[in-house]
Amino acid sequence: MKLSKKVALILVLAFLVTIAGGCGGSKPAPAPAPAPAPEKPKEILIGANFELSGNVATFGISAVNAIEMAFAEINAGGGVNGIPLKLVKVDNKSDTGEATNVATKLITQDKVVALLGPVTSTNVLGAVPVATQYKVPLITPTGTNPKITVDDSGKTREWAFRTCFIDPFQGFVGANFAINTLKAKTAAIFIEKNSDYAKGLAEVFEKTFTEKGGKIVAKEYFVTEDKDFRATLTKIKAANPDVLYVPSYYEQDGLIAKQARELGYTKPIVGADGWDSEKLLQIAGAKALQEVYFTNHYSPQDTDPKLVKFVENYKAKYGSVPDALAALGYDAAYILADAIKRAGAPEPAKIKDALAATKGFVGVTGSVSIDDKHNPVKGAVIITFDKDGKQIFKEKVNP
Amino acid sequence: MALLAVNNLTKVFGGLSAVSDFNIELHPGELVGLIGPNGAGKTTVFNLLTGVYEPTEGTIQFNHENIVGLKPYEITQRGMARTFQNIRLFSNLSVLDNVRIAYHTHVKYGLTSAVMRLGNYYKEEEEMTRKAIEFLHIFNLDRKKDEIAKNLPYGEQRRLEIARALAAKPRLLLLDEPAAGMNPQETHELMNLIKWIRDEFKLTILLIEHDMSLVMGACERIYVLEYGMIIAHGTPEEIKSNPRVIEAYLGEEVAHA
Amino acid sequence: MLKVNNINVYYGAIHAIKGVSLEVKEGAIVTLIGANGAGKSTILKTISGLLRPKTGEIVYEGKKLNTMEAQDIVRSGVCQVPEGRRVFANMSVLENLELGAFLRKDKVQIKEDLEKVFEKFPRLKERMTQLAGTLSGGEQQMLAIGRAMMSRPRLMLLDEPSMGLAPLLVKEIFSIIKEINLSGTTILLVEQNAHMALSIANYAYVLETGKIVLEGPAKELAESEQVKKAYLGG
Amino acid sequence: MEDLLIFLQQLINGISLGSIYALIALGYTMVYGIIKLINFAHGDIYMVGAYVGFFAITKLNMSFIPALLTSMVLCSILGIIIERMAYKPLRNATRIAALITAIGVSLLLEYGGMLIVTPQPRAFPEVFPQTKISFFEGKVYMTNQQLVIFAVTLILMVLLQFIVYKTKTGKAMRAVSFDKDAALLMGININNTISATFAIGSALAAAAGVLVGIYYTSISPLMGIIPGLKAFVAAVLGGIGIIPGAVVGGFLMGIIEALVSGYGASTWRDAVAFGILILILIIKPSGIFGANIREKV
Amino acid sequence: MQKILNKRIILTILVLGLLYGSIQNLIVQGKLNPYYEINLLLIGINIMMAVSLNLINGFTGQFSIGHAGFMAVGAYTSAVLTVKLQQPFPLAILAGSLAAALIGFLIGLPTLRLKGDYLAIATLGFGEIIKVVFVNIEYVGGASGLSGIPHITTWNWVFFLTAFTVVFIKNFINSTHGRACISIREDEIAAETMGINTTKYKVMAFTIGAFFAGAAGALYAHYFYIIQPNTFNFLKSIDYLVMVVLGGMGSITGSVLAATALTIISALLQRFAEIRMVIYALLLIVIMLFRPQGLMGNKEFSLSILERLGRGEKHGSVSSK
Repeated sequence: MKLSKKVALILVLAFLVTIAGGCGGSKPAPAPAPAPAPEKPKEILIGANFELSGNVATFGISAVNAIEMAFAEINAGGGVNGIPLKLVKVDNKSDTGEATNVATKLITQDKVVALLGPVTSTNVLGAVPVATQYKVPLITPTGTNPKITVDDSGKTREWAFRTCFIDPFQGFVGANFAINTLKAKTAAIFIEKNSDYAKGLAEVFEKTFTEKGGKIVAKEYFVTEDKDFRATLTKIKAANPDVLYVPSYYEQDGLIAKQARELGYTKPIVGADGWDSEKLLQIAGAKALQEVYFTNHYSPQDTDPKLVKFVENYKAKYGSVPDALAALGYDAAYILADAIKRAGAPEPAKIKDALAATKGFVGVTGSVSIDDKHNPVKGAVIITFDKDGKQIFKEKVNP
Repeated sequence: MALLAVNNLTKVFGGLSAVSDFNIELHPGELVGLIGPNGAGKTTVFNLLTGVYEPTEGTIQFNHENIVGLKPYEITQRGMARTFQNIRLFSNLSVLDNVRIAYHTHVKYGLTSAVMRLGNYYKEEEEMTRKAIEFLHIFNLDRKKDEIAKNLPYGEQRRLEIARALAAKPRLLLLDEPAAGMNPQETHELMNLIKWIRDEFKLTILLIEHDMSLVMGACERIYVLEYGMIIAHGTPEEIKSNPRVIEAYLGEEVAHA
Repeated sequence: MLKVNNINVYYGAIHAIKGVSLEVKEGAIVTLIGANGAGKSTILKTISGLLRPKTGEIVYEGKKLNTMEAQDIVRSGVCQVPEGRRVFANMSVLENLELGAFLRKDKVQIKEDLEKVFEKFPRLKERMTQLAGTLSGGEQQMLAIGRAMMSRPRLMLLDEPSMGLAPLLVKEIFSIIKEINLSGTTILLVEQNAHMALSIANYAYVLETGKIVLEGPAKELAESEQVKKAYLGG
Repeated sequence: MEDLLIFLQQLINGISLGSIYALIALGYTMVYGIIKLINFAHGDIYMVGAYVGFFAITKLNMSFIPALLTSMVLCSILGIIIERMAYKPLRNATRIAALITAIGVSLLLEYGGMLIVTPQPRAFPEVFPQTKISFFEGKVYMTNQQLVIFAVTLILMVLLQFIVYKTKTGKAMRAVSFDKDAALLMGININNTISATFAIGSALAAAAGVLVGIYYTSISPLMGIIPGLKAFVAAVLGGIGIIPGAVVGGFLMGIIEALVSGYGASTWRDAVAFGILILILIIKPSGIFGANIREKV
Repeated sequence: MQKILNKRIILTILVLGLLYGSIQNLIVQGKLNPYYEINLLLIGINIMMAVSLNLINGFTGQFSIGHAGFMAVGAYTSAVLTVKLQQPFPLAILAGSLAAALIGFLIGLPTLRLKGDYLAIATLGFGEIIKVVFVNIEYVGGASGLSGIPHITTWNWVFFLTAFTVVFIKNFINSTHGRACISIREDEIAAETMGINTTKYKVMAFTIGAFFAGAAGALYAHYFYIIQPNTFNFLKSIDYLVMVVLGGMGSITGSVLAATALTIISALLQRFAEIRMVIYALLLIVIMLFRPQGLMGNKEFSLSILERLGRGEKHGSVSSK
């Protein structure tokens, strides 16, 4: 015991010394002299502010993995304008305060020229004011809350961008599909209470669906940590909707589909791009996925070589299939690289302008153009499943 | 006029009577013993008197006031203090703090003056500390005032507990087996101390004790409890020769000692 | 039978036992008396393996107890009745007694011994299924002794068996201790009540602040002025 | 009639959810009952159990029962190691210090697990095929998996009760829990007894992990946090340290949650569950089955 | 006696003034890196949380693990006042603290009858209930939180409120009221028979603790732009509990030290990304194994201890063990 205690003590001391040493190295000079920017910097520093621990670490790690992969690919191809990209990866504990803290660190300590992340809207909202204050562009691959890019007065936030689908369009497509193709008269919505993504989609779906003459017969909620949805599904089933709209991520979606079918709900379920994952089939099983439709940006049958390559590389590198967050993170990284390239110099203001001017960028999640609200404009497709649970293309919708 | 008058006190725990039809009267200045076999309900009586338990039936008049239903701290504030069979000191605090806590009910400064250090905070704290040290001096503990209570030797812990109880300025003091774990010499000293504090502080004392030398030597009257009921009551001499008490509690030898 | 050679025991920085040596002869009742805090219980705890001496050794029938685990000490026939009884209050009387025979595997003899304990303490038999916590102090002391008997000890260590008991019960407990001794168990008794202890013991040690200050046959000590003054209240 | 059937369905939903809480709560309450430690890492051992089961089935191609046993054995060993390294040195320290260590162990398992198995959820293979059982013309449903979990919970409860009350090890456990020194004087090996407690508790958690993995199909490194917390609440609700209490508490939690989601507002579910817990504690401060211990004065 | 006290007070004020002045100077001159400023502020907020929780857990001995709930009440109340009702910041802080104190009082009254782990789980439950309530109030943004909170909290606010918290609680502890709380921790029954209204003092400690947690919450909300219910979950409460235990239950200076150390460690570990929590967990375990009583035990670090040590005396009234 004595000995192992000593060993442990030495280990801790070693840890602390390492940490302290690491910290000492990064201390800024007391008075940072405004040195003239060198002609060609050795590397371009990009900050990654992601949820690597805490309750949504799954999402953050997925996204950051894909970003690291994208950076490695870009650097292997000679970097951006001949300069390699370097990712400074920092954890924000899935906490808004920490997201602010970390954003400040990345900008003021590490001197990054652009920020990627975080993934959840709330955490992005904690980081956007920092990016705005220090005039560094921030791109969230997945934060869907409209307020991220537009402030309360309706003005576009100059330094904040997103590369994911903005909710209104997908919700709109989903509702139209339910009414027109599925001929639904009544619908139930099952919303993830603590997800802005789900809430935003649900709101638009409800609005569109009722405007077109449909009726919402049940609107229920769950929280991300839930695994058992039977009680609420029983309630929903009792309301007897023609269609069930579940705009969440695949882990919950899969469980909801599975449990709804177990409880004897056989009618269609409609979702959004969060459903897109190979794991969905493993979680829900093929039988539960019959009569399930979801909106997405690209079709699986669209054998886009870029997408195929991405999926293969990701699998090889991380041993698992990339999910929607990984795909979105991957695209965010490339969109940023593209903007830096067009900006000509790795300077925040130029990168920002180039980002705002992004047009027709083709990524793995479809073609992206940034509009004046700093949101991407993408097309949409509707996907369903065959009897083995394989994704099949249903129809294409354009904005 | 009685300081404490208990009538028909009964306590039932889950169907079993721990104390039944208990009557006792204490007059100012008396030193009275309560003895009886283990499990007879002596400590339960103390707990009922001090409000730790609420009686199932009966009345307790203390200083002409019915105290049944009052909380322990309310009863203490009315002038009753006690010690415990298994010493209950504030064991991680200093000897001095143990006594200062007992002064709590007599402190007048409020929360605001405490946190803002205003008004009479310093004056009262100083006064309290001075009095506490004086008190400890009486019990020959003043030189150990900064010692942590749990580090005191057993006998001193017992003394400290009594000192602490007295610091609450009681009129009635209840002592629960104060001599437990003391050797005859220590017990003898304790007996003198108890008599002395009774006179000095003009107290009334009720004590539970198994050590017959203490009980017989100090108490003027003795109550004997068996199975929750009083089986005898009288002067030490009367008790010693009471056949029922001998049979239930004392045994032949002690009675003849 | 048991020899304690010059042991030193510490509680953290406190030197509790300072070079104590004592001996218990087979078949005897040896008592250890002294004031509270003198270290009597500490010695018993050290013998039964709850504490370890820093130096010195404890030899029991040729075996060195001070390097043995507590359960092996029990297995070799030394059993302690702890101070304050320490019965398992949340278990029945019967279960307490069964735990006393925890290390034994001889089911038949265990049953016999159980009967013996019940014979000695009929009150325990009456309350066999009752929880030990509901017993009175005296009954708990009986249970603690009975529980120790269940391990078939050849040396029984008793720590303050009279503590907190009514005079009548004290007498009863001591006569039981004498009986246990007569039926072949050697006894080392730690007691506050020096008067009673000296009346049944063969040999006695007086402990003061961790040191043995006096020893001798119990009868002689009972007559000694020094002991009378300090421990017998004379 | 329709309403009644829906109520029946909700009851089934609640009991099946409750079985899972109960299953985890059993191990929780067992460890607490013996060493009075809130083993915060219990929910994470449940997670490890699920992963061991997962790898045993997918990588080693084991069938259900061998995978379950492998998981239980490995988690027992893990439990013993954790106890020896992290809790044993603190046996004589304050309980809150041990609680902090337990939190440390919990975080270590969660995030260490994340490093090893990646944070991505994994889908548990279907090792025993699910069949649906329906009553009342298909108006009320349950699955064979729900029945299995329910039955296993009850069986384990009885088994555990038997171990603790009827076996020698169980007696030793109870003795150690009540008074360590006195137990030592009986010749009981404290370390082994506590190790046995952890081994059993962890094996129970592992069993729960594998069963839940099969039932919900998705497992992830942080899967133990919420069920662990809920199971602990269930154990307290029933009276912590009391084995049948854990099961009743678990069922109660499950049913309350199902009824609140089914008839009230699903987003208030946790608030109502905790509210009822607090209410019960105020009325009966040591849980439903807890004996109200009078402090000896 | 009086003289020494005064000397100590002057010394304390001097040290605090020096600390305040030097940092304020750096900020005014723009020499303090904003990242360090954030973490300094976070240290202050965490000190407020840890010290106020220590009053409940360490000094009064009531095992509470729902402290983040009070922080949430303070954060939300103050944010609603500034964002929705356009009230001045000082009023918002005060209202946030009072609201938290009120909730603390209401929760304390019935639950403080419970003991030990049962109390712990009840406070945890209350913390979660508070969280759920905010999740369900759409007025404050529901689960996605209340955004657009003005960035008002500054070093001045944090410094003076932290100093106030520490001094308030220290003075409270060293008064007859504080001793009443400590006596409850030591032995509730004995305290009661010493004439102490234990319920009153338990609720008092709980209310004061909640008050300062509310103030800390208000500062937090007005620094980090957005608050959401999930920020104040039970893991956050556990974070503060860890600070209290690590610093030493019943040591104010211990809490201050631990809150400072843990905030710095957390910031240093940000760069370690995925293994951050693994390191943190190991650190927790190892520290507890070596110092289960916490860094300071129940002692206080003070200049007078150094003084006395210097004179080769054994330190008296606060020594234990």
